[in-house]
Amino acid sequence: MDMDSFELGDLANPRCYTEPLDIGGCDPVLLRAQLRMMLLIRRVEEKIGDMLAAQKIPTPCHLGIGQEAIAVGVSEYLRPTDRVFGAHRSHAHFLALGGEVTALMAEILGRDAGCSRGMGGSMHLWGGSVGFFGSVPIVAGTVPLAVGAALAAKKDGESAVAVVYLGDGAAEEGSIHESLNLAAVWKLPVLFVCENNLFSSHMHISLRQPSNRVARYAEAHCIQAATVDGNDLVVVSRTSDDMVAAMRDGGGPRFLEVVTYRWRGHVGYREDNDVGVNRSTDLTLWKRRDPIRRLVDALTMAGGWDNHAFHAMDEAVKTEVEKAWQQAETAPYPPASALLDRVYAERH
Amino acid sequence: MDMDSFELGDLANPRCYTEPLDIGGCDPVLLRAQLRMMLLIRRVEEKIGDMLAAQKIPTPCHLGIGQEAIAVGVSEYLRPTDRVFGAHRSHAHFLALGGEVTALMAEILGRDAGCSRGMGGSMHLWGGSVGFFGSVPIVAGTVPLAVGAALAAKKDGESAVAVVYLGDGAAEEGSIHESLNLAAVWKLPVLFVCENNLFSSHMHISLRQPSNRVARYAEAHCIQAATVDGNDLVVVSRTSDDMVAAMRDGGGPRFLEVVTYRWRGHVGYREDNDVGVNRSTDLTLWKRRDPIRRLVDALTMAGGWDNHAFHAMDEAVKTEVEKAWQQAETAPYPPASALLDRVYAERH
Amino acid sequence: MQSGIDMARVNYGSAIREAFVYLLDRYPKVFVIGQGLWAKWYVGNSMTDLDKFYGTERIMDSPVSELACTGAAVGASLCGYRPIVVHPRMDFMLYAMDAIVNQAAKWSHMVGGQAHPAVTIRGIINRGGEQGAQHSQALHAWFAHIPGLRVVMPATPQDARDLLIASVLCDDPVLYLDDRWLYELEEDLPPVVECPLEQEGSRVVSRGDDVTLVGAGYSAWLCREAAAALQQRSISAEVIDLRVLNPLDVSTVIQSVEKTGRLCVVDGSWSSCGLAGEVIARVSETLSPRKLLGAPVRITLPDAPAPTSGFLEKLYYPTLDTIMETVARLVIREGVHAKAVD
Amino acid sequence: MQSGIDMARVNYGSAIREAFVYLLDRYPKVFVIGQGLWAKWYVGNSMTDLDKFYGTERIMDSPVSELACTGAAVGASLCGYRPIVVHPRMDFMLYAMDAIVNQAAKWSHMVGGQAHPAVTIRGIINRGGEQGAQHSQALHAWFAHIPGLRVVMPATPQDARDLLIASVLCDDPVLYLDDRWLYELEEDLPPVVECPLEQEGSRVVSRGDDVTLVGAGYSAWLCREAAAALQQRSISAEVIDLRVLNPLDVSTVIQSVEKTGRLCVVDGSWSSCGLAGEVIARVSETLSPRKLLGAPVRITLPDAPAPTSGFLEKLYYPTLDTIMETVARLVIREGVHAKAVD
Ligand SMILES: Cc1ncc(C[n+]2csc(CCOP(=O)(O)OP(=O)(O)O)c2C)c(N)n1
Ligand SMILES: Cc1ncc(C[n+]2csc(CCOP(=O)(O)OP(=O)(O)O)c2C)c(N)n1
Ligand SMILES: [Mg+2]
Ligand SMILES: [Mg+2]
Repeated sequence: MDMDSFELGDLANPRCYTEPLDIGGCDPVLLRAQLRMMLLIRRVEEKIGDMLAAQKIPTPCHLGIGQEAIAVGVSEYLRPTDRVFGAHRSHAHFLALGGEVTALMAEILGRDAGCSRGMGGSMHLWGGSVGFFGSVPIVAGTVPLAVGAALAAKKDGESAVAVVYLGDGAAEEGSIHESLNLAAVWKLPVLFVCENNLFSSHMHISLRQPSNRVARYAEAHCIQAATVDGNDLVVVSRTSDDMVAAMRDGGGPRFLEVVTYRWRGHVGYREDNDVGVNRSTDLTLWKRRDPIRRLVDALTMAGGWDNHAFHAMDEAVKTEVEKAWQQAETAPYPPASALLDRVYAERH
Repeated sequence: MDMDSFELGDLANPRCYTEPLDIGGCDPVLLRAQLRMMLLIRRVEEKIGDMLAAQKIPTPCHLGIGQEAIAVGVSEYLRPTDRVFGAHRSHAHFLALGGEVTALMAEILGRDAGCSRGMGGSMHLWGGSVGFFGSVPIVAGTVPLAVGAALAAKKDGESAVAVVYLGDGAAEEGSIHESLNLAAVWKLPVLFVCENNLFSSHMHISLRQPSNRVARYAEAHCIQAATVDGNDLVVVSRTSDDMVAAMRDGGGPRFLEVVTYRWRGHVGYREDNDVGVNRSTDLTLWKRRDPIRRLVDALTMAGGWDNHAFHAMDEAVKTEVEKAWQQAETAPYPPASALLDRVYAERH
Repeated sequence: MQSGIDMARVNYGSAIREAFVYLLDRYPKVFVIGQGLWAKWYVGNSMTDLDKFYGTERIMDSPVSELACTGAAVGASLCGYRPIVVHPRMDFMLYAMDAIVNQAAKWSHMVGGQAHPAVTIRGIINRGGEQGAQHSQALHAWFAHIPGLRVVMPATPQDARDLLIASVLCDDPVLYLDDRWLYELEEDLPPVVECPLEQEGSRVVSRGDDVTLVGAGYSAWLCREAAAALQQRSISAEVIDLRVLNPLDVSTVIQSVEKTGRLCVVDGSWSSCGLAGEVIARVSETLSPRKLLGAPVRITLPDAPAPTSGFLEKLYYPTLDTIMETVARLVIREGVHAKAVD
Repeated sequence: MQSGIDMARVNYGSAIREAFVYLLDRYPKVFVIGQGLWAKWYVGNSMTDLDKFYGTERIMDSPVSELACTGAAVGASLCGYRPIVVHPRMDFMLYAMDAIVNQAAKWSHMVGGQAHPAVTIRGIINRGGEQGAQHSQALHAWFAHIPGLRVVMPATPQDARDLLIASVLCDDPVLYLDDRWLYELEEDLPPVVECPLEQEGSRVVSRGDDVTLVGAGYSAWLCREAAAALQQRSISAEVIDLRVLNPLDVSTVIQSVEKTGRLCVVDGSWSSCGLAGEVIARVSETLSPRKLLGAPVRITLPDAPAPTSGFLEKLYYPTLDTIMETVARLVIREGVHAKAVD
């Protein structure tokens, strides 16, 4: 057995992959739109972090700051008819598909205007119109559901695909393996996006698995897999484009492992919310592998882009975020009847 | 990814591996003892089959006729302090460790003298004194338990090992993968013996998994694995000897995939109890890969052994089996109080 | 029977099959997934040759992966399909609890009523025959405990057919729990008339005055048989078949006990936090104690896993005799002709 | 308090920790496995720094694999160890049901009483705080339904400590279910005296004549608080803490209701096939209806998954007010000083 391919190597080394992205051949208009989306996600999550710190948000929030390139890259080639599932850390997954910032904020505040009508909070997001089929906090809970959505897509015969985001920790749940097998044996159009941020809450992957490259599981299930730098928007976009295209053509499932790092603690706004393994040195280094900064640097080097343009974009984004927050904050709670009326379909 | 190593190739081809075993370097006394054990298992299961046909046994029985070399080979190097777990098809696992024929027969008949005191029948065997920790019919149910037994063994620090038999079908349960990961990351002395008989009840492995070599899963979990002819007693013995020795030395878990074929249907005495895939041609061929016949041929070729010796052995075995059956048949049922007295430990 | 209605004699097992045929013929979004669907022996006669008629794409036999298969059905249901997951024994469903209880049961509520997993999960109760503790469970009470799930338990061939159809056409996740011990039961069935599951509930299946006998599934059948036999002893039992266990409707039971003053609930599973206790609790909390001529009684399994030995199995499962003796004692204890006071 | 006995004030969370310390100090075969054991926030203050004192080999934090970890603990228990599996939320245990219900609960019975999985499975009830439907469940009724399991639910710091010790020293599989809402509750604890779990059962925790209030875990605490408050309204409530839910002992409840004639059961989980109904059923089937001054009442969750929005959470969980109003209605409806007839 070739154990080398089981290790991430440099991909897990925060000293590597810190240079500006290679954007050769990319459409600059698209890149800027993607940059704006990454920035929006970051500012939204920073705002949520601030509001958590200010104790304005009671619901538990899992921030993905530092991981923005993944959702943005993966979503680029998805259509509203595709079926995307998330998990506990899914703000980015929702937003990158075009989910509304206000609906997210309102949801986090438990308001009726929330994307899940205030019934779910940060850990339960829904966005039917943009193809976001739902995120829930039971680890790996949505993975078999995504396989079923892919089965439905295959039955529909209209080249839609299913996508599910899962973590390196989720890969330890048995249902992932059952799901990989079903997807493989039934050749289903499902893209497993494994956001390998090396941690499952406070536990580093080295304490949980015998090697750190999660895609080895997919390969054992004969699923074509790729492991790439999750902080490189261009690589993530291209790889998922290829994979999604192959899936639409009946090529069966794919597994995309994207190596990244989260800047905040497992839950909440703090950076130091992980114990057991000292993250702080690594975190400092990983911040240099910032997916946003690396794209900005590349754009700047390529010309037609400068600090000024960036700040203008950033200000616009921040304004949008503030406005959304204010709207959300004043939105009403769900009616008391929601408690019983939303349990079954018929009671509507 | 090297997909070749994902396929069984000739190991799954019943036209291959039909010649007499290579017994060079083996101890002939040991070989004859092993032959006797294989023969005992076969005759016991044939007897059970006959009694099923005669409707003398109501409990469901899963016969492993054709697969005898595996349990006999694996058990050779185990000690009573080791911890062995089985599943639904475990008569051989129990007997090969030295479990008493009468206790097995009585158990199958639901008698108090049974190895599980009549509470379990064929699918729930227990043999504490020989290190058989239990078999139960929930597919994969015992696999995590064996991991725990290995954890206990490691904590004991006395080089005992745990062994668990599982099927190719069981490998589709997520708990197997969770178990492999725990065994790998905690370096536990557990031997996973995967009896790959290519079927899970009526379903051929090609309908259930994208490739037919199950050991690929273990490799993905960084567990050293071997895939061998399960109908070759010598190869099974040697490989498990090596693996168990390494495990006793703290080498961590091992995965032994043994390719075989069962001669009877999934459950019951009939040969034709599998539908969906036509087995009959294959079955005729697989009978030529008979683990007993191949050893007998090898012994005969090596000299000091002949048809006469074989028949004498066989007669002795048959007499033993008949006697055991008769004893079992006249043994009493558990008392009515067993229903409630055996639920909790304290009521004894 | 009204003339003009086509009646056909079928047994419970083939009535289930008729429901599958009905659904698969008319609803292209229906498909079936589970273990043993291409085998002859897993699910009795309840699905014979469906794979031959509808193809293996709509009748999907599966790997041994209860959790992912159930979850996949939930996921497909969120995309407009109406999958039926088949678990040939309820015991196997213990692997699938996350998909059923954490996901399907809660999905609609969690997402604000904007999506509904219209999945049917068929769990077969398959006891006896010396199969032992891991192949004998009837866990309907668990599912009846969980809001968001609907649970049906047919006791007759007609219900076996019609409740399966209603389950699959319902927009909520439904546990459809049938019992192998009923598969030979025969009945003349009229043509199918679709009925919304939400409108189905418990039903009085035979009238009586002295005692109310309540059960679901096989236990409801036992109750009917017991009532017939009690007739000979001049005890007039009213029998109620619960049919739908979640949301549980006990209005018929309450009306009946108001009349009879006596309640005996039969359930082929365990007592503690089980279905029989729930019925007794609902009656007790609703009716004034003065309406009762005696303490209600339940007949359930002993507090033990299922044994294997046939000898012990006979002691383990409630029988007609158990019910008749219990009812006779209940009625005689308080005098047959006592009447409740207000 | 008797002099000479060393009392120490601890809260519920640290009382649990004391039990761990007690066990780990004295019993080398005890070890702990589960998620979050090396973190600071998963299990409140109930296990702080145990890994530092006893090492990571005895306090094993684990991969996210509930089923295999639970099964591994069952397996280790069959080899003479006394493992404690920790599930920081009961919701996660839905993945582990096979190991608990098919394996641990049935093992002794299946093998003829020749081996016993002496495993303790700690499930934490961790509700509220806008965590939503998948992070709020209290599934004790499920485990109380399964013969072969023991289920304890401590309501006080002393029970939190002593019942954990008793659970681990018991030879059977035990579900130890503690509640995060109790972690701050303080009590003066005497030194540990080991007591066999089989001898533990329900307990009258405060005496009264007008009504019997029954609960377990946090609900028992609510009942005690309610009784104290009802005192002010001249209603004298007897409070019973069930403590052990399986096997469930309701003798104290029955004696009490015989005296008070009125029963109110509080449970922080769902009603249908739940614990509160079970208590009502047992009382109803044991006592003559004439002993009751009114129909028994239960206070449970509404038939809905837990909502997230704090606004809805407030409506969702039973409170002191709910109990007081219900009890007042129950007592006043039938007149405080009515007495039961025989
Ligand atoms: C079934 C279950 N077990 C445990 C948890 C607690 N938990 C929440 S998130 C998490 C870590 C998951 O790690 P990973 O999948 O890598 O995602 P990440 O947090 O790194 O994004 C854990 C253990 C849970 N929510 N559900
Ligand atoms: C959880 C569970 N699912 C399904 C079954 C039904 N079942 C019993 S044995 C079996 C086949 C298992 O195949 P494999 O593991 O290859 O073992 P083999 O029968 O070939 O020895 C199945 C599906 C079961 N007993 N338990
Ligand atoms: Mg992670
Ligand atoms: Mg097999």
